[in-house]
Amino acid sequence: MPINYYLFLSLALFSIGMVGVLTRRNAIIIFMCIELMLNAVNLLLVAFSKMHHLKNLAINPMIGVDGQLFVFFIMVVAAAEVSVGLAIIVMMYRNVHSVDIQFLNRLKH
Amino acid sequence: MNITPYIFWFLSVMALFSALMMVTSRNPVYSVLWLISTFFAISGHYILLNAQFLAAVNIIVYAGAIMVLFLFVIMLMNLNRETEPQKNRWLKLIGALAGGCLLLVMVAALKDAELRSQQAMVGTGSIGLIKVLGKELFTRYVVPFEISSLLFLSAMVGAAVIGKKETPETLKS
Amino acid sequence: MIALLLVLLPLIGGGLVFFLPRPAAVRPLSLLMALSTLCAVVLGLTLYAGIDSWSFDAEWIQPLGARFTLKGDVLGKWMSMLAALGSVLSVLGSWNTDRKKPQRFYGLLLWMQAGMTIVFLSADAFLFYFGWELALIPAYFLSSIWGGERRIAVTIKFFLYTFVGSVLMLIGLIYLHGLTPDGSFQWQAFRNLELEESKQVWLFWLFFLAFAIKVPLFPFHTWQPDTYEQVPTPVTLLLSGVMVKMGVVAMIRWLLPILDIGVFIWSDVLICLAVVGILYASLIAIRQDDLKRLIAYSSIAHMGLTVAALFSLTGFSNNSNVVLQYHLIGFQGVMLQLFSHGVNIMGMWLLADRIESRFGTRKLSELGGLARTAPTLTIFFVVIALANIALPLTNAFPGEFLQFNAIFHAQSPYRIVFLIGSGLGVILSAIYTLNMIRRIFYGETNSATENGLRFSIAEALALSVVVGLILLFGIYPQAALDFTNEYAWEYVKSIDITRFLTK
Amino acid sequence: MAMLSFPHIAYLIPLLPLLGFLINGLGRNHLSHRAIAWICSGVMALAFAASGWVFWNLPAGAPTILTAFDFIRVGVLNIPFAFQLDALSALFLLIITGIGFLIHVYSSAYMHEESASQYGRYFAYLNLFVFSMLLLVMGANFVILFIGWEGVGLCSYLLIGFWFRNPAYAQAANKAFVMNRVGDLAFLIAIFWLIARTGSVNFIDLPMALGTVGQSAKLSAMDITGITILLFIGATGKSAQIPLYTWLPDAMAGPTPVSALIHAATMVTAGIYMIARSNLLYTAAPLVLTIVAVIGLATALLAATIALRQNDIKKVLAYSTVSQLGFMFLALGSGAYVAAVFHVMTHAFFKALLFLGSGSVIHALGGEQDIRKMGGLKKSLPITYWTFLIGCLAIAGIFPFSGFFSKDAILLSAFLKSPVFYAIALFTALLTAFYMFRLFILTFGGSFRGMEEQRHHLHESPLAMTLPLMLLAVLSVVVGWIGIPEVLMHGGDRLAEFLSAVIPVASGHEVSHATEYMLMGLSSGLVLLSIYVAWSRYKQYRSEESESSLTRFLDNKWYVDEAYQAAIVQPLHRLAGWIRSFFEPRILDGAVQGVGRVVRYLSQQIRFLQSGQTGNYALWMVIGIVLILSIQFFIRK
Repeated sequence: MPINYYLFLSLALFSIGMVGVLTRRNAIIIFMCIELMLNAVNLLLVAFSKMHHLKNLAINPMIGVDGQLFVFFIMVVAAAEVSVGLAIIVMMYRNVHSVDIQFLNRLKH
Repeated sequence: MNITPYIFWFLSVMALFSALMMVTSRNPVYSVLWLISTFFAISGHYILLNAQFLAAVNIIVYAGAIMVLFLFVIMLMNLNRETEPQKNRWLKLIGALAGGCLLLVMVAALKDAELRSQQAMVGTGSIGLIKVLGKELFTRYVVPFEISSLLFLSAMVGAAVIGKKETPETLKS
Repeated sequence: MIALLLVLLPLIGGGLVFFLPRPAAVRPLSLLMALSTLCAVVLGLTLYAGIDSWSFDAEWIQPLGARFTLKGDVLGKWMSMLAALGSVLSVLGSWNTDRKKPQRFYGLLLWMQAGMTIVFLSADAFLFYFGWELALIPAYFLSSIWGGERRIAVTIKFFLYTFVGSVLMLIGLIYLHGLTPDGSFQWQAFRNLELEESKQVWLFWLFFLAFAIKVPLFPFHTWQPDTYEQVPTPVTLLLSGVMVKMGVVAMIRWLLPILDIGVFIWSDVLICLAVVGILYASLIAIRQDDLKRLIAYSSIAHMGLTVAALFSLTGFSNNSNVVLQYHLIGFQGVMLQLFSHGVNIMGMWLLADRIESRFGTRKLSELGGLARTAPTLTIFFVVIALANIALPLTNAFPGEFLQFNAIFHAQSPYRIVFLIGSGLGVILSAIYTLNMIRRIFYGETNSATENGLRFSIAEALALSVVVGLILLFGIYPQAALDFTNEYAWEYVKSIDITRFLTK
Repeated sequence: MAMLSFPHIAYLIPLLPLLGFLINGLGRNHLSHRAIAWICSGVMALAFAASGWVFWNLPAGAPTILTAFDFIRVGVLNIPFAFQLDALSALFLLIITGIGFLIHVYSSAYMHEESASQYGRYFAYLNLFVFSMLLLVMGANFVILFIGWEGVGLCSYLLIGFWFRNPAYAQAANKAFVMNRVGDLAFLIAIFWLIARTGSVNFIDLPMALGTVGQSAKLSAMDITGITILLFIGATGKSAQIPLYTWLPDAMAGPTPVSALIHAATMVTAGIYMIARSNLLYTAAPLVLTIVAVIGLATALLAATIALRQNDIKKVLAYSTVSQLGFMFLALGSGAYVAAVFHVMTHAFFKALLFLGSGSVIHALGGEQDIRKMGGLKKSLPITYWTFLIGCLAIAGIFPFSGFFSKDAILLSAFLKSPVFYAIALFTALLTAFYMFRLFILTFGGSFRGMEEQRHHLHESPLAMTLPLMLLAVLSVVVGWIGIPEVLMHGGDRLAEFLSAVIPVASGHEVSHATEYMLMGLSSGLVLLSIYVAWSRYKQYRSEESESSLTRFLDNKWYVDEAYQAAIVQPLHRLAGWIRSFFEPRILDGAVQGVGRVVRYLSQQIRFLQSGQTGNYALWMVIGIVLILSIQFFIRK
């Protein structure tokens, strides 16, 4: 497949995630949008890894592995992030009984 | 007649549609479900790209563990109603516009890029196989891999500490 | 070695005092440090007067090309003496004043002295800038912690104002640094640049603004009265006695020799500013009711005269000895007046401090009749105040006399106007000074001034030193003039821009 | 002892009063009245003796220069701290120390009611004044002269404000100092000018600067005119001439002996001394001489008219001093420097006498100064009465009192300059005689008009006061005999001869003896007539309530003070107030604060971006990314 397709698909997913972040007020949804964005990037990484693999197969049959491993690590980090992030959201909900980010304007002060 | 493009298009449409639905659903539970659907589509892409390991991990970790976690939290908070207060319409519009602009700019920037002619290897190639990746992971990437375990540990501890109920007694101590 | 000692003594002494555990020992220790600095200066002027003992050069920040170069020329010696003296007077004058956290107070005071000494002695622009800021930062803390009611606002104004100047100067320094062939900050390297006119014209302002704010020169002076009013008086004493001299010293060392054409081009404007400043500050002083503000404005006026004289020195001599001779006269006046004004204004602050702490007010309208109840104070005050307005046989007279000569010889078509303008300052200064004396000391006493005031031994000592210096340099100014003569002659020859004509 | 021989003994002359000043100033809280009086009068007596010694040993011809040390020596400029001893300075030394001594003695009684420390302060100031005055006349260059010049101004300030608890007195002291400073500024500029052209301020270099000693002149005509005008402005300040005369009447706030010493005999004549000292310059500037003469004459007339209507005994004398100083300037302006110096000398004696006499009267009346409340003091104060009469006769210019000779010399010089000047001067002299005798008759003649208790306390002053009066009275008579005009006695003008080394004898205009006799007779006759008019007008006291616009004009002293107030003081005051309360805080500081305020305003505005809403931040971030990418990809191509 042309790499362009993956590129535009990833961009589209990423932008949708971005729009979600910008338009929603529910912290959990925003969080999920971020996950979506991460996935968009992951997809692109894998696509590129395969692209490089194809291109440089003759020189180095192992090329492109790094890209996929990066995706793996991103997933690792994302998992850790989600666990902490959700904990924070839970705590916030306990304190203000809402997950509305409009209540999280402490940065102003 | 190669079936690959059809699968590609199908998966792409599914991913985009699910993503859109996720963003637009009022009910968080639906959002989670649509997101899971997106993840499945993306995993499909991975399989298409012969990245089997990642496809598996994506489904297990993301669609399985993480999204279930989300679901739990949402249900725990009883957020399954459509209670989310809505943002100011203008702000929404601006947000959507900004995101759209971003897409537009990036697409415009990349559409003439020279890698247009490049192809991604679809369906073949061994690098996405578990054997290859695992070998690589435990040789060259063994240190980051171990460090990631530490990350998980700290995330676990962090989540536990943050999630602990703060009572006046604990606050004092 | 002496030069390094002069920097290190207050620096280390300040550190010692700063972390002293017991407040009781603070004042003796800081006095000891200040006195030992003064002793070092005196030793440096007598036994170890050689250039070797006054020079110090060491590697400092190599990547930048900055070196720790101290070079005590006569100007440096002269002014570090003033700094050491100011420090001694400042400690003596506040000997009986109780302050919270005296360790910090006196420690910062000594650090300030260290910074000023670096400015006076440094021959490396980066070190100079370092000292310039080092002197400013303790002043910031001193005034923001121990100042009067409006200290925070005033300190911020003071700090930002002077800092803006410093930053401009830093830009200029870096620019010059970039032009030097070997990437050096050394004075000599800057001097050798001999920039073309088009660059000097604008570079001049970068430096000048920093110095003018410090002096301060009209119209960049508005930080000064507020600051002097709010800052604790021992600090004011150092600020106006020594720190404002930094501005003039910087002009003498870093402006006139390095950007000589720029100075010449702008000299009319500058003298005009200075003269307007004299009249302006004097007029305000006439209507001033606050003693400290009055002294602040008088300081602006007097420094204005010094700056006017200094900028009158620039120009073409066309290798005529006579012109250089008159430049020499004016420059000698500037040198003398730098010291004299420092001494006088320090005396004024000592007295103002005493009056404020004793009678609880600085308002002239709330004082009065002190001549009857506090005759000793009156005598000191009148002597110092009259010295401040340059009555003959006091130290300011020879200085101002020579300075007026310089203005008369300025290479400007408006020099007569300048002379008369600055001369009118002489009259106005008499008006405000006599008004001040009249309102504080004459007339009937009131409940506040009914009980007079006695000086402690430390204060009397400090004031006697001031009066002694006033009379010494008033009656025999030649002592100072001889000291600075050779340097002054070399200096006026070096700032003569006739050489550019022949290029 | 080398120190005690001529000329080194001259060092002692200023040093002795300085010593007295230091002893009294530092020890005023520890010394008794008697000790203070003895020390001060003692140093003055010694200084007088030393002056006498100098005077007798003075070599004829070239002046003796004593250089103590270099005061300022920079490059070409060399100002030594040097004294110049010649006929002029020696003469002034004698006058200053002599009269100074007498006034010190007089003061010891007059000020006796002050507490010891105030008494000590008074004498310390007085000694300091004498020291400064001696510096002034002994200085060998303009700078030393200026040092003394400012010094006497300072002492005058301190002594006028001696009774500082009275705010009006303190104000008068300020006024005196400030007006003097105006003159001083002009003086200073003249010195700078001189330095600029000749590089020297020494008096002995003046002939060289003028090019009279075989060299080309360093001073152009314009320089000379400028310098002399500036010097003259300086002199108008110190010597109370138009336009800077108004401080002198106010200066009467000081103790009466101070008025006698400073504001009559010595300090105010400094201007005349200075011009006489630089007579070479003035002779070279005829235009300026005319200005000097006109100003002098105008001042003399103006002050005399004001004196006609004054009722304060000291104020009358003060205006008379201004008027007499005007006469001296007239003489200077007419080129008759000797006559001016002569009048300085005679005036010093008779005006000191008059002031001390008025002090005696005031003392007797317990501080009363209004002549309308005096009268009939002849019986109770006989010595004062007779000595005052002598003083009045001397100032009126009756033969053979000293004033006759000096005033006659001035009138003659004015006649030579222009008959118009002569006429006005003569008229002024008549006014002088009139107001002096008005004063005299109102004070001593008729019957006592004061309060009853004052009448009981009327007493003649103690010997310490009357002795100086008598001595001065004698001197007021005889001192004129050193300058007897040629026409009355051949070789009688010994003063001119004595001063000839300093002041070249003017040649040229000579008037015939007949004219001279006629002028003398005319003035004497008219003066006598004027005294008679005064006597007949005031022998019976009537209150002078008859108000006419002219008298009101004179009563208000020509409204000069008011005019100055309105034209200079008030505008300056208002300008200063405007700057202080508007320009400085609003415009200048406003600009500074304005910068801060603009920054704060902008940050206030930008702060809205910082809403605390993470969503907004993200939005901004995206917008930023979009912008950066757009720039990166599309604009920077």
